[in-house]
Amino acid sequence: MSVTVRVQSEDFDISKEIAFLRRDNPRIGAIASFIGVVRDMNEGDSVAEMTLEHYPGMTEKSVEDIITQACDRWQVMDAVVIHRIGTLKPLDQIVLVVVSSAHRGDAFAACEFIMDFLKTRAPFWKKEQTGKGARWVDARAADDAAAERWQR
Amino acid sequence: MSVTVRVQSEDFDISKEIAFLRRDNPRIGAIASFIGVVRDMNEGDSVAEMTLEHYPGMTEKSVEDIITQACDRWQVMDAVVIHRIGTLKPLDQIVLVVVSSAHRGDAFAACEFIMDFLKTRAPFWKKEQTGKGARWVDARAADDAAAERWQR
Amino acid sequence: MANTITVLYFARLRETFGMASENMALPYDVASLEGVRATLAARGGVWAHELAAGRAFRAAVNQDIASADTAVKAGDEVAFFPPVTGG
Amino acid sequence: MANTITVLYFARLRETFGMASENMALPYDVASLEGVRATLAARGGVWAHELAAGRAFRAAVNQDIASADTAVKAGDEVAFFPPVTGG
Repeated sequence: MSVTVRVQSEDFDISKEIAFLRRDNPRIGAIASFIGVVRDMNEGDSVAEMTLEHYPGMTEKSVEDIITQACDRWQVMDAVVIHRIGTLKPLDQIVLVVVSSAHRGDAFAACEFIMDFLKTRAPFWKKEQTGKGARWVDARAADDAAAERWQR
Repeated sequence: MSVTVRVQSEDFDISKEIAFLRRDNPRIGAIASFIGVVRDMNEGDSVAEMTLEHYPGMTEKSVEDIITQACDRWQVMDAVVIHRIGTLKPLDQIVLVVVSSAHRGDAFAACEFIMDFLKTRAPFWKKEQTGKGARWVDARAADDAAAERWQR
Repeated sequence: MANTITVLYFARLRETFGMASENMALPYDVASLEGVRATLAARGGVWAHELAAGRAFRAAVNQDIASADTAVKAGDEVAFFPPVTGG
Repeated sequence: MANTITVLYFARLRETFGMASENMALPYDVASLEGVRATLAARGGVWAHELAAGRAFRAAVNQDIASADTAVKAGDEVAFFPPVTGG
């Protein structure tokens, strides 16, 4: 089992990350992944660019905690989480989550769980440059709801 | 909205398929994907290789039907399904499903739904070469259960 | 051809029957998938065994998953196959 | 340093307070996150406003999400920040 957490300003390539995670392990049958992308609109306003701030140290720790929780709940072979920081523009990739497992149900559930908890627990903050000026993005109630449904 | 369904013996590259699906569309915020991989063990026996047979014509039609159902239930921007046929070995990629959406909940749900229905509705059959000889893979009750939970 | 249907077999059924497809004359009293199944099963042997009413096979008419009461008419493409195992 | 804690501010709070971090003397009667919050809020102005008990801020002690009753001792790293919005 391998867990990789990276916070970086550089872009990433999902094919390379999946190849690294698979490392010719023939027990992997399923790989679920998620990419978050910067959209050109948010809350009805056009977004020119955004800056991602984070809490160094706590970020890596909190994401590793999230992955550990996922591994306690599902059969996870490997997990990769990459989150970008700094200035990003529409169409840029923000976040990548990849989970491998023997079976697809575990891979899908763990991947979505990690994303939902990353959205509500990992210390990242977005500041958008919009047509109306700069603004910090507000936390979304929908994200809290998405994380909470795993408690049921 | 674009829907791509391909049945092919060639391998695929997830990065290329995602780039094609995104086509610089700045409304996409979320891309969920799944890769199925040949394992070296099944039902306790080592698998040397497998052959995938399909029903040409019906395959494409049934996968398009599955995607249409997903689009009726969730906000799907684009979907790509690639399923390989012919002879595959452990570590080979078998199937790729990629779904893009504005938001991650829709992308995850539609991607998993498509995979679950593809496993139970799309006319593909696997024949494995194992240490005990060749055998047709039996349909799994777990796959039927996975598809049925979407009816609830 | 006017009075025939195409019948396709896949995977284990293709191997067991020793054929991938055939053109079959549609008996005058057969108008449903169940009628086609019964006609084939009446051949006896592996046909009777694999297409027994309680067996776990699947069927399609004109490339749509079909059930026993699905209508079948001359010119249709009917397929019999095991439960699918792709993905 | 023996009697101080490091306090970090992020995102909107960092901008509003005009500082990213400070070394704060830990008052002798403060042993919890709530005590740290109250000490900072007692500065008045934006501090009182942003760290009012009912406001939607979050806090961490030694890089773990913390609640009002989480213990704080000299040498700890305490952070205040808005609800997270990454991913």
